[in-house]
Amino acid sequence: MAVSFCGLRLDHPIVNASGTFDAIAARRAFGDALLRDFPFSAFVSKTVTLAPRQGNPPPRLWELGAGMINSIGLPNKGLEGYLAHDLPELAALPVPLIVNVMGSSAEDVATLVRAFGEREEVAALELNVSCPNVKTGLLMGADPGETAALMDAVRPHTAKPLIVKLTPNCASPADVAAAAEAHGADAVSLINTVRGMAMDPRRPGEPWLGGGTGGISGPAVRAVALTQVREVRARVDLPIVGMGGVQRGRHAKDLLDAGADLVAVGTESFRDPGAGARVAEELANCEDLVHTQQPAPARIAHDG
Amino acid sequence: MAVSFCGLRLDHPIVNASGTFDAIAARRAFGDALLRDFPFSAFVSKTVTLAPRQGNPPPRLWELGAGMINSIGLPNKGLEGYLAHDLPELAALPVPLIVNVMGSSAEDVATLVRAFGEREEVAALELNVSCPNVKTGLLMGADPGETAALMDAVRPHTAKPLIVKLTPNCASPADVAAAAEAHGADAVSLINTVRGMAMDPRRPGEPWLGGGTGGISGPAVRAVALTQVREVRARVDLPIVGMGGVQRGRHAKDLLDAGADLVAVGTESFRDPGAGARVAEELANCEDLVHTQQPAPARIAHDG
Amino acid sequence: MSAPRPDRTLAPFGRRRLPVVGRETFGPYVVLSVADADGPAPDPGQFAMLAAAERWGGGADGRPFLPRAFSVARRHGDGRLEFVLEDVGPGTERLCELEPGDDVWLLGPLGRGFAAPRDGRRPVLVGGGVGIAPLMIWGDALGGATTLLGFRDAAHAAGAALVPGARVATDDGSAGHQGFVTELLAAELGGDVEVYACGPPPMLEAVRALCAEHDVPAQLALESGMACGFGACFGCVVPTRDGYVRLCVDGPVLDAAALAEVA
Amino acid sequence: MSAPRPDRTLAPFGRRRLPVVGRETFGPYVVLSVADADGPAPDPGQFAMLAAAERWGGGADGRPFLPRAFSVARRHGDGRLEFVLEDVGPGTERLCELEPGDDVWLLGPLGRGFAAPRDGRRPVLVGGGVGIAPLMIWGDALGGATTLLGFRDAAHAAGAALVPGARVATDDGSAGHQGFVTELLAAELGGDVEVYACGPPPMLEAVRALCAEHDVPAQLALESGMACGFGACFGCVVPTRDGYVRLCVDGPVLDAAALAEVA
Ligand SMILES: Cc1cc2nc3c(=O)[nH]c(=O)nc-3n(C[C@H](O)[C@H](O)[C@H](O)COP(=O)(O)OP(=O)(O)OC[C@H]3O[C@@H](n4cnc5c(N)ncnc54)[C@H](O)[C@@H]3O)c2cc1C
Ligand SMILES: Cc1cc2nc3c(=O)[nH]c(=O)nc-3n(C[C@H](O)[C@H](O)[C@H](O)COP(=O)(O)OP(=O)(O)OC[C@H]3O[C@@H](n4cnc5c(N)ncnc54)[C@H](O)[C@@H]3O)c2cc1C
Ligand SMILES: Cc1cc2nc3c(=O)[nH]c(=O)nc-3n(C[C@H](O)[C@H](O)[C@H](O)COP(=O)(O)O)c2cc1C
Ligand SMILES: Cc1cc2nc3c(=O)[nH]c(=O)nc-3n(C[C@H](O)[C@H](O)[C@H](O)COP(=O)(O)O)c2cc1C
Ligand code: FES
Ligand code: FES
Repeated sequence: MAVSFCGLRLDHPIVNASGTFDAIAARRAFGDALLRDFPFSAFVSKTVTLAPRQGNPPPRLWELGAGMINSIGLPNKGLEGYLAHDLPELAALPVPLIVNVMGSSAEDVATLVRAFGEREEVAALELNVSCPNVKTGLLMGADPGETAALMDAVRPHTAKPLIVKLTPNCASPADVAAAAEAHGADAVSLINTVRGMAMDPRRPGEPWLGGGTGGISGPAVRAVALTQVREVRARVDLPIVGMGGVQRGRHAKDLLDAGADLVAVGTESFRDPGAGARVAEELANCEDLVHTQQPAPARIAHDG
Repeated sequence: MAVSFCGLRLDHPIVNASGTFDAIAARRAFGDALLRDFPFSAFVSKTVTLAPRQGNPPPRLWELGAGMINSIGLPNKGLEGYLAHDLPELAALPVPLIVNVMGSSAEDVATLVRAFGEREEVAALELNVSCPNVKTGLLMGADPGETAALMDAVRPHTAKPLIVKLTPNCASPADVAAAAEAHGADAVSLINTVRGMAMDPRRPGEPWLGGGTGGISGPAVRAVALTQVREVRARVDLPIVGMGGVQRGRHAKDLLDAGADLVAVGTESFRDPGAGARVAEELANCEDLVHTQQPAPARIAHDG
Repeated sequence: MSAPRPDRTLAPFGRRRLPVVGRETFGPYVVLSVADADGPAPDPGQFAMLAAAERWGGGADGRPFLPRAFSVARRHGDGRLEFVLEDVGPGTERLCELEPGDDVWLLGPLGRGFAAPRDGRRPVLVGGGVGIAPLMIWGDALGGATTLLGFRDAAHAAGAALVPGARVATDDGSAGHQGFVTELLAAELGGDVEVYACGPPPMLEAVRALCAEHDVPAQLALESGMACGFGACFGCVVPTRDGYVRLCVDGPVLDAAALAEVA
Repeated sequence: MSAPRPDRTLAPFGRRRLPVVGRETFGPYVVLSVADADGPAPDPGQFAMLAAAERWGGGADGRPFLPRAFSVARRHGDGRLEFVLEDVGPGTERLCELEPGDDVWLLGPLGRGFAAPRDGRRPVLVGGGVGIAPLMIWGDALGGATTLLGFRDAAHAAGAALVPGARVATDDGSAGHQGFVTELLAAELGGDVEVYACGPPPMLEAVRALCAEHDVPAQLALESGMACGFGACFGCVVPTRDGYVRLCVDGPVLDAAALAEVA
């Protein structure tokens, strides 16, 4: 099931969702077995920012019946730390590297894009636009105009593929995707996490998460992902990386049917570190692609 | 646990969510027992439009592990049919009646508001603004300006309480709530369903729902509701009707703690028609208000 | 709200938790018995919404979440209700594994059941697969009736034991008549009969078309996806000549004449 | 990516489905045995992520969804792993009801375990409640060590049977010393000792403060909410003097000196 995406040739259509797999930490836990059985056809880094970030105070996780809420807060070593420590290690991965970057101004993002764009270890860049523009106060990825301005500012700085990662927390991700396309994006990816929160069961009225609010991921957002991917596909011709709640081959199949070209597995890797490879295999073998146990003809159908 | 809401005195803080309980149909199924044990402290009607609507073609329902997606399409008898047939029957309910209305232009909504505002059977009106403005093409409830204009158009037509029902499918429901408040709303209610869809397991690439996309409700959206209620509370002083995935007293408690004044039970009534009364009771008795089975002190805490 | 004249047996308001008191299998079908001594006697053709009291959820994709609709198949004098289940997905799978000692949540009886045959017509009951369920209680009420049952194969035809004396057709001829149950029905349509049918949509459509052709009245027990069962969600609509109707309150039994087609 | 020198026993990549082969209770604690003949021998202090292979989900609010972290409490020569569980929520509730014949998904061993005592110091093991688990395998590896265990009451102190010879304190005095286990520890801090502790945060904080006061080195096995267990989610951080560290890869055992406080 080899696929081509923005000029990259990938062994199968399943990559990881940014921030849900740390290949360097996984190497510490699993050793070289990780490289032998690497579950994804490309590796997407966690979001890198210009300056280092500590991330949000704990607790950072809240479990839902069908997923989780996180308020990790994008901890990372910052551009310099990443270039010095992480990039050399990630260059040893058996798959192309896509670096995800974020900044609170177009200039910051441009700096990141230029710096990573120059590195041959980097195959493509993903722009996390779920961030308020410090100048306008608007969430960059929630507003087509902001996204257009961002693309105009960063596009000149690299010839490498630029993937705009859309936020689901807006009225029309398709409008934002269209703006990204018109202003030079090579692909879009969606969905990022859906804004949500939980109350602390022991401190009435206080949020559980150290960051207050967080982002919902996992099966609870699958139906949101599906509809947004379909809406975006109806508006743009760009390749789409679809994600949100993928646990099985048939969930990936649904996103591909809805218009995605690649599918990213995020939260499911927490439950099963090999989920990427398993989903790719289920997809390739058309295993588990039917929802119900019995074929249609012999039963009383449900469609009135 | 009697509460006062927009001048109405209610026996407890639990009402139904619009479109999730049909008191007239329930009367056919349960007879007078329904009136004796009416589960809600006020009854909110399904959305009424100016002209009658058939609703969307089936299938209209898709089940999720933690909720459902519906594309019902707002079937209703239209203003005249409602006034003639439904209103007299609903007047017999033992609780105040709140009529939910929607229109595709400010004039339509104004007509509905005026007509219902004149009826003494009607205690308050809820405006479903999850509808595109046919003139501007914008979703009324996703845009603060649209909502302000709508309020300006309808506010003069009634002195009865106007509750604006916000949509979660926008970048900032709090901005919309602030606009509603500034332009004369008496309360806001949220959340409406979250846009989502499912693929037909038997027809690859085709949506399952007759309406294509639908709205997600139930536990899957509870964390979304909680965060939006909190964000809206931080911005407006209006009373808030909070809803989204409430199944137990502690879910209602969380919404109240987040800033809601009333809580609506929607999808849970499908599983348990008496859910409204049960939630009110759990809330009053502080039953089930703690998430975990054991008290904090004696265990290894989780908060590292 | 003036008290309407009830056109059905009313359900107590609220779901009730009831013990499972029996489980028997007939080929692929499970007959689940639930003790409901204080509940009303359902009209034949009425249904109930069922959910397991424990572990409802957590199956494939986390489902089931909503309760499921099942025709009441029989009621014993002690209030015991029988349901005939076929495992076709996460909800029926869970219900099919219940044993005496487990509990269910039950809401019902719901909907409008079968009406007596018009003008003293002779009732003919036609069932397909698990559609046998409402015909059992209806046959009981009628004191017996000609019953024609269609099944996929002999394994499924084990379900025919639930209606002693029924005539059977199987798609593959491995039991009874080889062919569709409508072929057995065609031979019955000579005199003044009224047909009562429940089964998969293609079978119901064949029954409808056949009866229309022979000018024979028919009452069809339909299915559709239901969230609530009591008219709350507007999810269960089926198209009729008069537009959409909610099957849970206006059905599940509809007069064939009201339908242009069973889709 | 140059091969780092492993500072831990590596986990096979991927979770493995393993049979439950034993279940014993000690008061409120359940000792679950899992057969892992092909798995590596964990370092004392390492943990595994566990989930029931069936019915993981569908409990309160539909949880559990994620796997849960548990210290490896013992490993037998045949690869059998023992875990000591306390039912505190939907995940542990489900795991506590598993019986031989059921399967679990296991990922591990994970994290960094205990380091040998510095400069030939005498190890003193201090546990609170279910924090006994990692001390069992560490005590085994040390060939026995002074072990002090604190429990809420005599019912919980039944867990002390897991470490023969351990001295016990209970909050209510219903078994052993009445009071905190740190009171027993204080009496041990005279000579050249190194303390190894696992238990609830207030206990660990008391141990940390006491050891700091007496200038005694201590290694603390901490807990935090974990989604993945292998460094993927950045959810399990705890604050150290050097900022946040991920407990699943940089712990769960941390040197007390690295911590300003156990919160
Ligand atoms: C009035 C009435 C009476 C009935 N009587 C009986 C009876 O006596 N005995 C009996 O066995 N059955 C009866 N049924 C049918 C029974 O209700 C269904 O078989 C049952 O609801 C299926 O649930 P499930 O979870 O097992 O299967 P589901 O997985 O829910 O699947 C059944 C069908 O639903 C569709 N589907 C698949 N996934 C989804 C989803 N996520 N959301 C929505 N739809 C989906 C597909 O078409 C699938 O084939 C009756 C139905 C009605 C309406
Ligand atoms: C390295 C390590 C080793 C461990 N070793 C052991 C061991 O050997 N034996 C043992 O019994 N335990 C051990 N634990 C603790 C064990 O992992 C937890 O008790 C377990 O995860 C609880 O899961 P639960 O579903 O039963 O309870 P949960 O309901 O998940 O609750 C536990 C705590 O989590 C919080 N909480 C409540 N609801 C939520 C929610 N929705 N999302 C997130 N947090 C919530 C509350 O603080 C609650 O008290 C260890 C933990 C770690 C990190
Ligand atoms: C713990 C966690 C951390 C995440 N970190 C990032 C991140 O750093 N950058 C980013 O663009 N998205 C991040 N995401 C979002 C995911 O990449 C993905 O968009 C989302 O989780 C939906 O996919 P899923 O349901 O498969 O997890 C994170 C998600 C989770 C759960
Ligand atoms: C089947 C169904 C029909 C609904 N119809 C309406 C409607 O007519 N008008 C409206 O404002 N909201 C409607 N809603 C939205 C609910 O009122 C509510 O906002 C939403 O379902 C969230 O609450 P819940 O999770 O408790 O169901 C409907 C929801 C469902 C599930
Ligand atoms: S099932 Fe809800 S209206 Fe019929
Ligand atoms: S538990 Fe995920 S990083 Fe530690």
